[in-house]
Amino acid sequence: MIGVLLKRELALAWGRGGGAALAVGFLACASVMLPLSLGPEPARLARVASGVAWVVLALASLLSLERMFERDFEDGALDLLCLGPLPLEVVATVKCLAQWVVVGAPLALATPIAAIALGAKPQAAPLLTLAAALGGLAFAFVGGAGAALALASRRGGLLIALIVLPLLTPPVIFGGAAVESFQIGLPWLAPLLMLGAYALAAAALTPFAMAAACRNALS
Amino acid sequence: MIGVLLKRELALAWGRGGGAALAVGFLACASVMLPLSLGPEPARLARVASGVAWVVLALASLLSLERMFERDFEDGALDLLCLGPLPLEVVATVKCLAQWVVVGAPLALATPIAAIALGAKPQAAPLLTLAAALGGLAFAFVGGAGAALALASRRGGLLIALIVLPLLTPPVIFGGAAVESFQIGLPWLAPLLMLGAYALAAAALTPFAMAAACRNALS
Amino acid sequence: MFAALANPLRFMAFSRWAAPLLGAAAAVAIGVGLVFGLEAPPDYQQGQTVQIMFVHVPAAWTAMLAYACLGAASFVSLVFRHALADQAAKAAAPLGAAFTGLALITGSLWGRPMWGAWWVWGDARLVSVLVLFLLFLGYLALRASIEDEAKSARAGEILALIGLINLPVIHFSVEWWNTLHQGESILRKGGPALAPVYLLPLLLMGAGYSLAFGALWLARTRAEVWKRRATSLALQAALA
Amino acid sequence: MIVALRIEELCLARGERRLLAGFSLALEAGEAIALTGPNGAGKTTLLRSVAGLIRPLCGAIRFDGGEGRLDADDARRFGCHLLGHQDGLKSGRSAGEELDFQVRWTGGTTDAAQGAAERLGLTRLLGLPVRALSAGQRRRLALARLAASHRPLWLLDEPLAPLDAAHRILVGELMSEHLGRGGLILAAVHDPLPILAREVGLAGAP
Amino acid sequence: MIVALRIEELCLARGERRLLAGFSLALEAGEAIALTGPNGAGKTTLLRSVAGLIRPLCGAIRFDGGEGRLDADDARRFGCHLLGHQDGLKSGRSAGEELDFQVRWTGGTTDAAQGAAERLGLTRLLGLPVRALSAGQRRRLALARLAASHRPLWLLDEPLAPLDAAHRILVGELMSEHLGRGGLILAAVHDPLPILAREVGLAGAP
Ligand code: HEM
Ligand SMILES: Nc1ncnc2c1ncn2[C@@H]1O[C@H](COP(=O)(O)OP(=O)(O)OP(=O)(O)O)[C@@H](O)[C@H]1O
Ligand SMILES: Nc1ncnc2c1ncn2[C@@H]1O[C@H](COP(=O)(O)OP(=O)(O)OP(=O)(O)O)[C@@H](O)[C@H]1O
Ligand SMILES: [Mg+2]
Ligand SMILES: [Mg+2]
Repeated sequence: MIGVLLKRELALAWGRGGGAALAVGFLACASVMLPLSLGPEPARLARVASGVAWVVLALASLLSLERMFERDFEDGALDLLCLGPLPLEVVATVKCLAQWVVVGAPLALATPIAAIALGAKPQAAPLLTLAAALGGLAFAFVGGAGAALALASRRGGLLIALIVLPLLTPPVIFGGAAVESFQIGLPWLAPLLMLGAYALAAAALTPFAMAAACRNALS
Repeated sequence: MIGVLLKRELALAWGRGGGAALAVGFLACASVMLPLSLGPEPARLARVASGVAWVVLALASLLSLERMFERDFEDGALDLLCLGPLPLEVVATVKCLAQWVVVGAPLALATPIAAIALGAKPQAAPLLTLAAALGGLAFAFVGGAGAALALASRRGGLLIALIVLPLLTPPVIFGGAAVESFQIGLPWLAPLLMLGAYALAAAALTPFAMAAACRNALS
Repeated sequence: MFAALANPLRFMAFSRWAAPLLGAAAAVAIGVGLVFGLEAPPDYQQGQTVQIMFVHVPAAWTAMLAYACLGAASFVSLVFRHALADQAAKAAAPLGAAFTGLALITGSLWGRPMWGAWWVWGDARLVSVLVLFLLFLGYLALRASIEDEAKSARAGEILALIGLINLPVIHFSVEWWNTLHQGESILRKGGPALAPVYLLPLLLMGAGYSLAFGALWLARTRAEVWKRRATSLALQAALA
Repeated sequence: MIVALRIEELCLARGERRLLAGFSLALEAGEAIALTGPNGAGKTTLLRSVAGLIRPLCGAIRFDGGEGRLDADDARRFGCHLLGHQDGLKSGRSAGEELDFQVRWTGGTTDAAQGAAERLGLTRLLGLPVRALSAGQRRRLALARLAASHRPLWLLDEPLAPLDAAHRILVGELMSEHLGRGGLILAAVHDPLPILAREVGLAGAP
Repeated sequence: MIVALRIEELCLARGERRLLAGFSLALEAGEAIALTGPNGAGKTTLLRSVAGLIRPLCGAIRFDGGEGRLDADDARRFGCHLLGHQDGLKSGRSAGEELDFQVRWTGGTTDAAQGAAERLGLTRLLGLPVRALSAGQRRRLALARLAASHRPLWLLDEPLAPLDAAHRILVGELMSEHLGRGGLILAAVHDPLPILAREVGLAGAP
């Protein structure tokens, strides 16, 4: 049954924000734009590279999040999801996972490429990918919670941003710290573990918030 | 009559992307995240500041663009707009202007603040505002054209990104060049004029594309 | 005590005298704390600016206290569906935002002489306090943007509980990351590492701020109760 | 002002599917036509092509005014109301805001909007977000635009479906008044209209 | 399996408005109820509260199985179909994809979905995007889910409005079969149902 749902959610996530291609195009574009507006000094670029990747990851997640629940809410599909065999908590989890697979994972793969193209150390690539993947997971779940909370209100986008942005900051801190520490040779495991813990906590807890928020919006 | 339409479009643009507060919050957040993931060295930040502001401007515009026509298309309001006294070209122009007033203008005002907070030279503020305002105008119109073209397809976001991102690059180049030149004391008027010319050309030409694309999607 | 106060009538009776009482206690504690604080000798490192501490640190503590109260009230409201708890949560948020703003402002006023910068991006504690501020704002915005009172309450509860994660992050940020910000010097293992001349006014101010928060919280909750009574009376009148 | 609608030898297609071929129809001032036909016959498509939203494959759609043929574009933009399956109401905005916009956009005044809302029993609902309205209330909100801003040609797509009996009668009255003023009504329906109407059937898929 | 639905002393409110107070109703296997009432009376709200989407202010909604009371949550998640004003079909996806998902999600199989599509005359349309379907075709697509995945309690909100005469009869047959299998139907309607149904009226606003 989860498979049925996952298939649908993947298709929707793909159509929704334009999916992987949009996010990766976004990243590519930002990587092009940055040197354009910064001037092409390699030393400067290299330091900026991974940081920018993080910002793009966060923004690209936000980009498609707003509509994660809203469409289903407005066209009545959320009613149907409530009346299915799986509890709404599972539905919300599947939605977030689909979002992550479609947007987060390709972005995680593209991040090191962009960073290296901008001049980051190639050795950092695996760490960058891992951090971006974990960060994307946290973004998808936290963002989903924001999207679900905003359902009941009239102002989607604004609220989601305001609600979600503060909660997205910790993963950015952890992830940035891990990559930065690695590049300057400091211990990087601790911040990476914190990032993982945050992502897991988000994945474990926010589904309840999402389900409650959806029920609240429907009632 | 334009007033009636503008009032509605402003309200919708405001609700849609969350409007000014979202964009500014976005910028604020990106300004927070960037140093977080870059490390706080002021020298590095200062150089990056205005470049980042540009990227954020472009992304924030994209964020709310996708739904500029889509909502009206799906709920039948586009039919009504077609049957009003103003030609669809004017309607499209008003939509883009509303988008710019709600997202672009506040962002243009906030950009110099963010850039200075990150360490750009305060003297650059007026230029930054002007460049951001012009850039925002270009983004709104070009983005609107992308959104209208994507209406007829199933994959909105992807198409918009593919269509719009390349067209957004010139304003970023011109704007970045103007600000950068100013900061290092080179002549900055030429790139600024180029930026202005691009924005005006976009405002003059894209409404026809948008109207045609909307009619095409409806028929 | 909470069970007793859950009854709105009893709460109104209690808060009628408790709010002014707490307010008076707060005024005394803050007044005395200020006198001691202004007389405290300049620090050998920080000079006269050390006195900012007496406004900054209690403000930061109270901001966290306010969020904890918001979280607790939201939890009670979520689990027991008690209207009063929701009114208390709604009342706590703007106060929390104000104290957080105060902590941010006084902190950056202090940062200018101490670190040579108003604000240091990348300092985990500073940023996490900013995040706390944004959370308060987000809560207020969410509540304001949902007209249906019951839905607004429920959404607020969920958000407030999610945001609780931030509290430990703020508190432990100085341990987890090497930051510019002062490490734990009072609530740490092995007792406070602060000379009594500084400790006494600091604690007095801390008590004063917390009492002031308590007084304002009660008053605002009372106002919220009145407001809802008024709207439901107006509704009954309209229906009749 | 439109006094007659003439459709001549119209062919319509959607995707690869032919819907109408050589279809002709004439509608005069004060007359109502009820378009009937099975699902998918092309009623909606026909109405939308009269409104200029869908381009016919062949044939002509003409609007005649008092002094001869009207420019089709003008006739549509100033003389035509389309009420489709979807009503173009934004679910997040308040009913009052939406009604006011729709009426003023189609040439009416705020006062007329108020009057129509009163007539259709919507006054107490104008403060609610459109999302909170019941299906029938929402349809009435969409109909209020027709009553408030006077345009001669009404193109209606199943206008009465979600309305209760009392409001069907009321809308019937509105329609009669409109016809009495020299209006024209072309309505796609599955149930009979509450007014005297000439029935035109579309054959549907072969 | 649900064999009876009992609503006891139900009170419902939306926003600040009371819709129902002390409403009771019993529906047994094989029986259909047609809920009627003016627009805004609360028919949709009642159906949604039976489906568990809206929490009643007071009163109880009980589902009885063969061996006594059922857990309400389970009864809803495994025994209940809701077809609302909105059908939950994504306009951008193809009709076939949507039907398959809706049927499998509610416990049916792909084969059953195909069968239902055939029965409702949708087979040739399954490749089209939902957006391209006519209103009646779209409603049939939504109804196909009910025919394909067997759940005893059908909660229908104006199920027949956009259908043509032939399909109303067809859906009437589907309903009779469902009742014959021991199903229950609770339908909000403005026009009579094509099957034998007990009518229950909601009063509407005072
Ligand atoms: C905008 C900038 C600042 C912010 C947001 C900020 C925030 C905070 C917070 C939240 C606390 C309470 C932490 C806890 O108890 O868990 C705190 C405590 C403290 N802050 Fe700041 N602070 C800022 C700037 C400064 C500056 C510039 C100094 C002085 C160098 C300073 C000195 C202290 C001290 C001494 C404590 C008490 C630490 C303890 O005993 O636990 N702060 N600050
Ligand atoms: N892109 C497309 N490709 C193929 N067929 C299409 C496309 N778009 C629409 N159609 C078909 O064209 C017909 C359109 O019918 P239309 O909506 O006009 O029907 P209708 O008479 O209004 O029916 P109803 O009574 O159900 O509202 C339908 O059969 C539909 O399947
Ligand atoms: N948030 C809200 N605030 C106030 N009233 C509301 C709110 N939401 C819904 N309502 C009202 O509650 C009633 C809901 O009616 P419901 O949709 O159940 O009607 P219905 O009987 O299905 O009507 P219809 O026949 O038009 O479909 C409507 O009168 C509506 O205006
Ligand atoms: Mg139709
Ligand atoms: Mg209804």
